Amino acid sequence: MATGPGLKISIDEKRYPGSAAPTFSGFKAEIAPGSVTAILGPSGIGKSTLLRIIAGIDRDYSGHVTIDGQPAAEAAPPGFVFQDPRLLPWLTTLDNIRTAGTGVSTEQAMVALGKTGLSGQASLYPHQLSGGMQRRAALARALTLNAGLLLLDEPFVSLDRTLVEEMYDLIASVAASSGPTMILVTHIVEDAARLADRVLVLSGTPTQIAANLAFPQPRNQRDRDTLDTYRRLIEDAT
Amino acid sequence: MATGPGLKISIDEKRYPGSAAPTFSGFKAEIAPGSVTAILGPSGIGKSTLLRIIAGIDRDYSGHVTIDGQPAAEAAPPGFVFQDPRLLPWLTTLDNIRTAGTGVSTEQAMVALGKTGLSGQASLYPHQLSGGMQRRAALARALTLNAGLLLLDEPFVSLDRTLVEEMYDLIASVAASSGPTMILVTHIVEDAARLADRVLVLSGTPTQIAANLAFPQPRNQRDRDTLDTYRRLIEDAT
Amino acid sequence: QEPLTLTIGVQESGTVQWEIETIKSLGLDKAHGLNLEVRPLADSRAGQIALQAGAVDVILSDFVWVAAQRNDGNLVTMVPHSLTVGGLMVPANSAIADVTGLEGTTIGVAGGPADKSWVILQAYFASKTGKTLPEVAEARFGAPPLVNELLGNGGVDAALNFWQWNARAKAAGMHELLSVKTMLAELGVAEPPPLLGWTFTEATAEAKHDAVVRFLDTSFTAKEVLLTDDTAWENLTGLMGAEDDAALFAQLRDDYRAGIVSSYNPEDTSAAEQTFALLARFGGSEVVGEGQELLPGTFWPGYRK
Amino acid sequence: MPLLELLSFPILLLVWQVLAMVLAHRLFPSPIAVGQEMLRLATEGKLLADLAKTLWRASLAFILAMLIGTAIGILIGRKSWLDRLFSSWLLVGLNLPAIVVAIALYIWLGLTETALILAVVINKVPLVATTIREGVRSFAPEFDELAHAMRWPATKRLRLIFLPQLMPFVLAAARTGLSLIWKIVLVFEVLGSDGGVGYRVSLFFQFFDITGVLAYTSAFILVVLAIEYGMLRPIERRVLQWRPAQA
Amino acid sequence: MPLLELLSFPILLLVWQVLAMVLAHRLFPSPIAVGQEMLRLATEGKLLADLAKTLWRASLAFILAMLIGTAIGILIGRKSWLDRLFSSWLLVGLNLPAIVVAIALYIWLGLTETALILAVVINKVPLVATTIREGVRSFAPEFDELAHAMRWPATKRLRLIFLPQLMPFVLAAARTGLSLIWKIVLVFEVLGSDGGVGYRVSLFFQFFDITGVLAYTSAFILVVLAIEYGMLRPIERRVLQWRPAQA
Ligand SMILES: Nc1ncnc2c1ncn2[C@@H]1O[C@H](COP(=O)(O)OP(=O)(O)OP(=O)(O)O)[C@@H](O)[C@H]1O
Ligand SMILES: Nc1ncnc2c1ncn2[C@@H]1O[C@H](COP(=O)(O)OP(=O)(O)OP(=O)(O)O)[C@@H](O)[C@H]1O
Ligand SMILES: [Mg+2]
Ligand SMILES: [Mg+2]
Repeated sequence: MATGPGLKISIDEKRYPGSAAPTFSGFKAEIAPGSVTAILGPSGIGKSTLLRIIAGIDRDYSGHVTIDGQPAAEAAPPGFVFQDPRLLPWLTTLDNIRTAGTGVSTEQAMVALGKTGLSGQASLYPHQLSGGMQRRAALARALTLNAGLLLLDEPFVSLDRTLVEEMYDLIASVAASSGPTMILVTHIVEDAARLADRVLVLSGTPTQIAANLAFPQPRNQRDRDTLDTYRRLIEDAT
Repeated sequence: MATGPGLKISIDEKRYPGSAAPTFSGFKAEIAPGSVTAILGPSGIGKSTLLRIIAGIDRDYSGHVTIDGQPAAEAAPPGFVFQDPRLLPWLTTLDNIRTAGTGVSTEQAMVALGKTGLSGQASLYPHQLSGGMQRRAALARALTLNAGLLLLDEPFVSLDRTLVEEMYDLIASVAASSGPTMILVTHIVEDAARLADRVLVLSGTPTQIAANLAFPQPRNQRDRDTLDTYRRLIEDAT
Repeated sequence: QEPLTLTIGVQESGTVQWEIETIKSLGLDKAHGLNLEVRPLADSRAGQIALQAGAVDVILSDFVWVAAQRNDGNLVTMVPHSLTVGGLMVPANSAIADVTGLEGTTIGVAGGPADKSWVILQAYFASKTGKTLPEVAEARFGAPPLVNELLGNGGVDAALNFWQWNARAKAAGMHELLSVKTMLAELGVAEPPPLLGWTFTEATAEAKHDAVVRFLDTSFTAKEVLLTDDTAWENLTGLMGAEDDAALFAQLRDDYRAGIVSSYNPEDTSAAEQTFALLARFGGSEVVGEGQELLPGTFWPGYRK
Repeated sequence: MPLLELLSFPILLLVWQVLAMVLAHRLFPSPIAVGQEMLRLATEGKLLADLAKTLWRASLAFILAMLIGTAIGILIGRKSWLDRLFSSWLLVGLNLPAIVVAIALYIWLGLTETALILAVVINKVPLVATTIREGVRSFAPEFDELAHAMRWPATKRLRLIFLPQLMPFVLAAARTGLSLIWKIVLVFEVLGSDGGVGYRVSLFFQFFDITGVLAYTSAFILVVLAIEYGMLRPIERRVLQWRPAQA
Repeated sequence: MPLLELLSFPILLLVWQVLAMVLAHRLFPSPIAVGQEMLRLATEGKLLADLAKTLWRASLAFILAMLIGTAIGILIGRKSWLDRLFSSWLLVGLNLPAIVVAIALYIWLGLTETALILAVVINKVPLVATTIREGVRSFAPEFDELAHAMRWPATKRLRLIFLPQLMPFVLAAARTGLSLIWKIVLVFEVLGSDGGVGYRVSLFFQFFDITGVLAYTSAFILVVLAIEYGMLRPIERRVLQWRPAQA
């Protein structure tokens, strides 16, 4: 069983052009190989920005972000669920999944669609999907590659409770089978309590880590008491 | 205090071109004037479709949907929060709010932005906003018009807990002051428990109303017990 | 005598300007009781359009065009203006000694495959060798200056061009192997045909009869002056583009004089008829239009000189 | 309803016929006269040969110009320093009269087929490049981010996100391009060539034979219509089928 | 870095000068020679008057063609039955040789300014309409839904969602349009006018005075560059400032 990479994040300054204050300044964090880290924090604090920096998309900052020692932009492609579904409108759902990497077979893609409950939607175009379906397709695409690093920006939004439970199981099984490093941005305490073995709470200007909680894994999903404790810990921290 | 319109929904058949089964067939519902109705149901069941039909956008169905007796497409424009933020990328946040109606003054727009915590973002373009900010801007736009009918498709997604609380208060105060008819599509039980005086749960193919719960209003937000009861009722129904 | 007004459309860059300038500088139009208005035109197509559009009364055109228009029901008519024709040019040290030497060479032709000189050259070549020229030589068609340019830089071995361009080529050291006039003569057309003429509609000829006649008188007077009076040429050097080139000036003047029409008899059209027949036989409808012979009325019977 | 599509052209002919009958002018022939002339020129004349020549020239020039222009347009649209450095060149290219290019090439390369086609290509490339550049500039940045995150190589980017977004611009460039190229070919064939539609049209024009001009023009337009409905539209339907249907 | 923008044109002149010196051909004048000729023609010749005439014609035709073409393009792009009915007409319009239109109008309206400008407009409208139609077809349907929900009147739709989405197509049509119109004006000025750049250029051409041709051409290109950098780019920057900056 391969284990995902470890991350060292050190952002001296990240400032968007035209904005008065930097979004990050002297921000440091480390993420252990194969861990599941949940990031919480108020809207607009910089969570999505952080994911874009880690993915190597945003390089307009000073500092060093390394993935297993390699600069972020040169590391292997992560599986990325953006905050919006971001499917290519001119490809069917199936073909969108297949863009995840070179040589993704139809079978592989269909398996990913099946896991997210979209087997019946394979040949539909994105605009023919409901909002929740689009998000699941984006999740399926990110999981298809078996990437060592998974960046998930609010992946369970627009899903009903039954589906969210299924997705929790899916993510847990991915974590258990190939052990990728996962970073999960979310506003839902439950997401963090159920999946994360570490929770980072961001706040302040410039953004800092206000809380850094470690939850021992593996946990028993049926163990309501532990989950409730976790939940309460997170709620207190935010 | 004006009160919002009453709705009579009767969809004989709504079928998307190319899809085998109709999304709605023989679907009927009534919505009382000035009520707050929450609609829950699995992803892909037809919630957004229903809102589009009520808004008069989707007219490709057979049946009658009337708003205070008028056909939906001819009724006054509703305030609509789409499932995606749907801001016009070429307008600043402020100008986006001002598109809500004719003669929306800068002051009015700034008030709406203030209520959603976006005063500092008035002159930014949508692509410069974080995901949660975009959604709040969409909410501000929908509220600006003081429309009699408010259609909200998962309006509180991507917001942190503090903001969600503020938005609950905002919606409650809107409901209390001008009494619009509100239809709130959501997957979050809490949203429904806190805001709705009626909860419709959709399920099945073709889509039917599986549960129709009435919750007496006004409720005391501090009254945790009642809210817990409501929550449990909804969870049981879904 | 109350002056009559007539508008003519002439190419601003054409050699016809030499005559116009002479008329204006000597006041010949006023002397003939004519108020001659000149509308400058960019090229020959512009002239044809201007005539059709009624913007001018008279233009300069070749007799084949007039014949074809008449054949097409457009009743235009003409009075000869110029007999000048082009010729076949070769570089000074060319190996081509006579027309048979054209075999295997590349010939630049001004105009295009339907150019009248080209058709005549083919007829001539056929009469001398019995062969079809385009089959044994390669023809390249282009605008006149382009053809001269290619002759100068070796792009073609020989060039068939209009007379004023040939004059320039001669001044630049080329030499005329054979003129179209000679070719016609050897093909049996003894007199040179009046290729260019003042052209107007029959309607104009009727409505403005006197003005047209006065204009033709004016024109013939000017031609007389240009033919006999060297001093009249002195202020034309600029128009001729030969300000500081005495050789070119003399060449242009002499070639122009050789083509001046000094008399006109509408009944004597045999040269034109023979040429037309020749063109029709060797060139077909592409060259002469649908008619197979020169229709009567092509030359205006309302004037003689 | 393909009925409207089928009716479209006949209605145009009808309008033309009625106009011709009302005006009854020698220089405004009716479509029937033009049709007869076309038939005559096709059987007795050189219409088919001329058409073949011009089509060959136009299509070759079209393909070359589209490929080169699209490449330049994408480069300039993506790299703003290239744009800053070369967009004034593009403007010069756009506004250089065809005749200048034609003369230069005819003199250097002689009156050859290559010179003609090259001249057309040089004339057309700036137009394609300008259109494509505007298309590239309007690209949605979020797909770029996606491609970036997935580390797609350039060819995959081109295929999966550039070309689909460029499609409307390519279609606009192609539709207007074919017609412009044919018009430029006409001009150049007049300047220096020994056949082709442009050459023949200029001959007809010498005699004001508008019927002949229109016969040739109509023949070419028929070819364009065939290309449009037989090739362009089917391709377009396939390529754009993802788009939500419009009313 | 506006440095690149400032350098762009001088570099082009330099390349031209070097080429002219290397080739040293009478028909390939250097930019210095062309500049001197331009100055001479401007002071002693009729360059300024000709330029003014042509510019007036081109700009009027440009504005009319853009307005009419955009309107037609939007109509045809929005209503698919109009498209089905008229797109073959548009194709015919696209492929009708300029000369046919010119002759028809000159003969009916006389050699007037109106005829010339109208002929140019008729020639150009199908091009604009075709480009705009592709733009309209690529509209994002979600903004339509928004407009629908808000019950925006047609003018507000046009202003808030159609025009911003059309912008890249309008820019493409404007940039290519100005150059095409000037080229068509050139042709028409040759056929039926007594002045203007086209008229003069054809005279220069008859004497193979390439320096003169280039002097006139360059003068016009300078005007276009002035329009581009003095008007189009600033407008563009303002209109497109919402777009995320590209590398
Ligand atoms: N344009 C379309 N063409 C075909 N099918 C469509 C189209 N739009 C929606 N559908 C289908 O209609 C169904 C209902 O979609 P809708 O968006 O109303 O679902 P929803 O209840 O809002 O789901 P979610 O909670 O995921 O947003 C889905 O199965 C979807 O695939
Ligand atoms: N392109 C941009 N230009 C200027 N400012 C930007 C840009 N993108 C983001 N920002 C600003 O950076 C800050 C952080 O944005 P980011 O999207 O990272 O927030 P977030 O934590 O993901 O918020 P949310 O939970 O709402 O998605 C915000 O204040 C936003 O306004
Ligand atoms: Mg975010
Ligand atoms: Mg939905």
